[in-house]
Amino acid sequence: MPADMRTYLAHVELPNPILTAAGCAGTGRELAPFADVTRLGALTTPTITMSPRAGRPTPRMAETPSGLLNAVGLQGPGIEAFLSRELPWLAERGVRTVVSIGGGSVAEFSALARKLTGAPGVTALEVNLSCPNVEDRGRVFARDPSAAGEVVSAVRTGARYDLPVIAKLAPDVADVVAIAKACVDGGAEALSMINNPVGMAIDVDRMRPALAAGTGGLSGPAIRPLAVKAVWQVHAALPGTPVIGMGGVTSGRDALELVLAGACAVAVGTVLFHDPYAGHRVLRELEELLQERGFDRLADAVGLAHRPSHRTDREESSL
Amino acid sequence: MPADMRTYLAHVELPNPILTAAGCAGTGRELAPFADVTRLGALTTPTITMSPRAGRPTPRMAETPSGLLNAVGLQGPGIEAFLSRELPWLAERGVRTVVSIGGGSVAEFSALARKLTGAPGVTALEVNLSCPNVEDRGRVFARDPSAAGEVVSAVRTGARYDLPVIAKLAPDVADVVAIAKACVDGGAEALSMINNPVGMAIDVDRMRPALAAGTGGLSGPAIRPLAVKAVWQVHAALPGTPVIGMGGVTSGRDALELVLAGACAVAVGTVLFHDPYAGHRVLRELEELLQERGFDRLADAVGLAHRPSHRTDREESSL
Amino acid sequence: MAGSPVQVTGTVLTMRRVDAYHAMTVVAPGIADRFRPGHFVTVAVGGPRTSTLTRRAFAVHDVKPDYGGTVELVFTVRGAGTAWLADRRARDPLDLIGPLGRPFPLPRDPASCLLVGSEYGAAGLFALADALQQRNCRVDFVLGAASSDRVFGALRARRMAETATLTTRDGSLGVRGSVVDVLPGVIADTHADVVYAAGPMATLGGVTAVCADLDIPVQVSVEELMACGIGVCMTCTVPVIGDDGVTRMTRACVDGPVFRGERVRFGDLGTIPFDAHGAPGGDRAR
Amino acid sequence: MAGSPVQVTGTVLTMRRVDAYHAMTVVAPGIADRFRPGHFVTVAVGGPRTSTLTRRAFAVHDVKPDYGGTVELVFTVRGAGTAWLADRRARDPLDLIGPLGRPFPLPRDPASCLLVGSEYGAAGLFALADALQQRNCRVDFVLGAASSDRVFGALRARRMAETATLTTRDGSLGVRGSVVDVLPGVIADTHADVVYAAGPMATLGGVTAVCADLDIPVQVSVEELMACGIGVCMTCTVPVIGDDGVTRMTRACVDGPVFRGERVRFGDLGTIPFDAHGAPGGDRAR
Ligand SMILES: Cc1cc2nc3c(=O)[nH]c(=O)nc-3n(C[C@H](O)[C@H](O)[C@H](O)COP(=O)(O)OP(=O)(O)OC[C@H]3O[C@@H](n4cnc5c(N)ncnc54)[C@H](O)[C@@H]3O)c2cc1C
Ligand SMILES: Cc1cc2nc3c(=O)[nH]c(=O)nc-3n(C[C@H](O)[C@H](O)[C@H](O)COP(=O)(O)OP(=O)(O)OC[C@H]3O[C@@H](n4cnc5c(N)ncnc54)[C@H](O)[C@@H]3O)c2cc1C
Ligand SMILES: Cc1cc2nc3c(=O)[nH]c(=O)nc-3n(C[C@H](O)[C@H](O)[C@H](O)COP(=O)(O)O)c2cc1C
Ligand SMILES: Cc1cc2nc3c(=O)[nH]c(=O)nc-3n(C[C@H](O)[C@H](O)[C@H](O)COP(=O)(O)O)c2cc1C
Ligand code: FES
Ligand code: FES
Repeated sequence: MPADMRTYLAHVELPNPILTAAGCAGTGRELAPFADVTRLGALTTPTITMSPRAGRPTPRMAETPSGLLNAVGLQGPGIEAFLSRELPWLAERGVRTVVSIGGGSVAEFSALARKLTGAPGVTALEVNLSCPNVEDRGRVFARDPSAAGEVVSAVRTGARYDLPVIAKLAPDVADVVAIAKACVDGGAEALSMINNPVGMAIDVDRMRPALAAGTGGLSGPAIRPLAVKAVWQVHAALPGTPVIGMGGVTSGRDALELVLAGACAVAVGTVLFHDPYAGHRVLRELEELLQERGFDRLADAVGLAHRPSHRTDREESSL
Repeated sequence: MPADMRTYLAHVELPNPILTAAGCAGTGRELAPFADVTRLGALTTPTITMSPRAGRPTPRMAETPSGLLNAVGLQGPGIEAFLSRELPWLAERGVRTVVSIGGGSVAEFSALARKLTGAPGVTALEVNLSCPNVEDRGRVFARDPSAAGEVVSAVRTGARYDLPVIAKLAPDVADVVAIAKACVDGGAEALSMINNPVGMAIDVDRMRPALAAGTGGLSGPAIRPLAVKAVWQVHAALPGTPVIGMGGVTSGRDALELVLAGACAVAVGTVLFHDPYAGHRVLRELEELLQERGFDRLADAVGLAHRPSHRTDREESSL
Repeated sequence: MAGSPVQVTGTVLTMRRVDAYHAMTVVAPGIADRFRPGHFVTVAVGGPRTSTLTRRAFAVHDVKPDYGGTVELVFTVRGAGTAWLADRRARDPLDLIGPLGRPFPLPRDPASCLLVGSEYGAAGLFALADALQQRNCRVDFVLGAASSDRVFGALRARRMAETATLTTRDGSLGVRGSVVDVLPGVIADTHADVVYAAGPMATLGGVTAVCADLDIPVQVSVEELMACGIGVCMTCTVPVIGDDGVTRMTRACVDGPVFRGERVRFGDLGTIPFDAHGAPGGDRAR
Repeated sequence: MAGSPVQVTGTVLTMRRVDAYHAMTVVAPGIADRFRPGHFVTVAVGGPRTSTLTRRAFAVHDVKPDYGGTVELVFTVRGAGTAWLADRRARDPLDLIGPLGRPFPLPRDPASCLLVGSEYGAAGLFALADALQQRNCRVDFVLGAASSDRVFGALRARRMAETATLTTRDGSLGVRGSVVDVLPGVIADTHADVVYAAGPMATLGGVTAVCADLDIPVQVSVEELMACGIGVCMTCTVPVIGDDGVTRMTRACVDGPVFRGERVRFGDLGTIPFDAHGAPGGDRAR
């Protein structure tokens, strides 16, 4: 019997745990020719900002071993155009939509939350904490527990009570658990991780940074071990908080890795650039793996790798 | 004409900039059947501790995309056995040797520095700051500027004045430049980066962490973008401090990437597991690349990617 | 469904060397059906467990109805992905997505069309030439490259077009110089009504400047690094002036690669023009 | 130079299926020359730009003098690396390092030797059997696996040895059960003076226990995950009791893979025994 794949982000039920990651599925329209986006657990939008943003100059991408560096710089139309032109397309089709929001100050985050409250078709808000805080010399919110907590609490206050708030964490911090706790204390009902760690590549022919912006965000399978570690540590510290795991997922096995580490939902990002159908494929593969392992429900696999280990394990496996 | 490959770690001249990374070249003896270790810029030892250490239980390794997780746990014979059995073999052959040291407290680091002072054949000391501080609930020194600075200054004080002290930094910190500065203030004459960021993999068949230790250090090409970024940022902030770059170097092009970002020496680590001759190959390839680009001296390429950029660059390259 | 892209596992039919280029024909029915001149495809490279994640984009040189539909790509080896592609052999599977992008718009009425291709940019112009000739347009070619072995399709161009002017930077074939240098003369000689151009960005900028001077419409097929090719990643943007006069960072993969030349701000490539929609001002998230 | 490893680019000579196994013969002169029974090799997998970085270790099944020296490996497909290896074809290049590790010690005087191989562990025992027979030793085999298609080398064992006892866990061939179950009987029947064993760790532990009971020396070829195979990475350690009675975390790749069975602390695998040299005490760096 196939496993029950339903999962919950706070009180919101999703029919399955596979989401798209912010900034990797466009506005939904672009994926539609390849895959039925309504069948995803949810689609996450690119991070939406108050004003339109032109983003960073090109080159915006560089390929690295099993990874991709990007410096798009949150190019986007701004909240008004999002509400008038992009969200309605998703809402009309019934695409469950997590709206990612980003701002340069606590006030801006809170304003975005208010604007999105009540907008039809919004399943949850995801707070992109990897935004530079203009009031703190551009230090990103995700690197500072108190700034992160403050932003989350402003969003929580600004958004309607029944709209779940998800805080999205970056891995390049000294202690991801401290940030996670600050976000939960600030009112986050769920956490998503990981955003891209900052990386860089040099073009050895031009002898210049490969990206116009210099540094960029690293994504893809290269960072999966960082994602598994972050999910593991946060689930260990906050077992009751739903975690959306992401970072280098390309297959059902990769998704299961994050689930066993503690994620109750898994987002696909960079893999969509290679295989626009990846969300559905990963879902099917994950279902099969759970069934093979005798699970009745996805929920039973969440965090299972944390169970106490027995010495005999090792010997069984080598038989 | 081939470029002059000499480089300096503080006042110590190395004939070429290619080192082996700590823990990746054994005691030197193991590589000897494959490659002449005396021809390396220098060989770095595994991190040496006061007492013998049995390390972590197995499994100690897991392969990840373009990466390797390891949890060896600094297995080693301890300083006395190192001085009596391992260092002499290197010293007799004239292998330039950077001795990596690790301890659980400032006092231990300082004692190691004293023991190594005057030992024949030691070219420099590398302070492995990715060691848990037993006096601070196991928080690693590398994550805390003041702890890092304190350790470095204890080593600097313990070691003879003419023995360069290199501080080895980890990338999974919120601000690597702050740590770098604290180390230089503490007396480090050079910096090496990056040590392994912490990562994790789950064995989806056993449904357990792949490593017995749970988490491990991630190495290999997957982390190169993190290494380039760290070298770039530290060189920008501390242009006068020699940096040994490492993290995923497999070829001369990779080495050149780190050199252009600001490294005056480059260490090969994980690639040695795949190709024990890699140090010499990378050196030859780097020499060729520098020559092709018309460099007379390696030193002229160090940090060159930082030069101010001109708009015309882009157009030339696309012609 | 013309234009709507599909993902298919094609099969390599033939691999040929053509001077400095590799020409690869792939059986890929769904793509051939939907193709219009100017479309491109993306190819997954490296095989299972490769470390090269991103697809590579190639103009479609030709489609044929054989075996249900084949597409031909022409490429030079540049880095890891094209090196892998060059190693493919007949019968190897190849994962393709296409057809992608906005194709070349065709003139409604017969016109004199000058097709300007630099380096591998030439590859994408032959299917366009066929379509134009079917509409009774006059077709002329200017093809150029650094050296003679990199001038693609000279023979075919000579055979099919009214005139074909060749240029090489080293003078090893045709006129020494670039396609831009000969352009004013060729436009005059051929009485071109419209110019179509493909090639490196600097060349396209030059072609556009000449056309603007002479007040001739020009369609250019631009190139920018692409991570997805399907419009979801926003890495391939180019500053393009919209119908409303506003410059926007516009995706080359879905809103292009073909643009009206004078709409592309060639002088501002690699920057965010200060007057672009959403250019840095108040708000600066990462 | 016997024993000193070399890195060579070999050439695949043949690929065969043998039941559940792939047998691959590679021309690799420098390795074949230096080989002694019990040695292993490591193989680079995945080709250029692969994401699979680490070499894979395989026992050498056989060496032959053909073409200057060939080595034969026998393997099952487990993950990415072995899947790639199974796809190799004649004439493909293959990067090998070997011979590696400490080979099986041979008895000085003729003795009755029982060779116990479980699963692919059997592959490494045939070269040993040859060497033993050349020294006028009696050779007997016990070969076992989960099912009949995974019992490797049964025919050859029957042909060359005095006796060959087969076991399968599912009873599809020979005795139902494991090699350990039949061991006491076979030892008695063959009057074995010494046992050599290769296979999964749990099997080796069982074999060692039987031999200890019967006070027969046993040499086991152990297996632990290896990142380098040449002694530099310290990932392949096993708790082994030294000549001085002290347990050390000992590298399987250079100090093994062959150890005297009673020296390996099978019951403590996957732990650091509390009494091991350097076991956690005061000092706990990462
Ligand atoms: C619309 C379009 C059509 C193209 N048509 C052709 C063609 O017909 N023939 C041909 O030879 N080349 C063509 N190119 C360029 C071709 O995509 C690159 O040469 C190729 O991607 C290089 O891949 P690589 O693995 O050799 O290089 P790498 O340097 O390994 O590539 C690294 C990454 O950068 C991207 N990249 C590198 N160069 C380019 C580039 N010039 N344009 C876009 N992405 C790039 C790759 O896709 C990859 O993601 C076209 C590009 C575009 C955008
Ligand atoms: C001394 C020695 C001799 C061996 N001889 C044989 C043989 O003759 N035939 C055979 O089929 N197998 C043999 N093995 C096991 C073989 O090395 C593994 O099956 C193989 O490495 C699995 O690779 P993979 O890519 O299929 O699996 P993956 O799971 O992709 O491997 C991932 C990583 O784990 C390592 N690894 C996984 N399993 C093992 C293992 N059992 N032992 C060591 N490393 C492992 C790999 O080297 C790689 O680094 C031997 C192992 C050792 C240590
Ligand atoms: C091109 C690109 C754009 C992205 N844009 C955003 C974004 O707008 N907001 C955000 O929170 N994360 C963004 N991300 C991060 C992803 O959502 C995701 O967290 C990360 O890439 C890790 O997942 P992956 O390895 O599967 O891509 C972006 C990633 C990429 C590659
Ligand atoms: C198996 C292994 C053991 C290591 N041991 C040490 C060590 O003892 N001390 C240390 O400072 N770094 C150690 N490192 C980190 C490396 O020295 C190096 O910083 C890191 O692996 C990045 O380089 P690479 O990607 O080229 O391996 C070890 C790395 C590996 C893979
Ligand atoms: S390449 Fe991704 S949006 Fe154009
Ligand atoms: S595998 Fe590296 S030391 Fe044994």
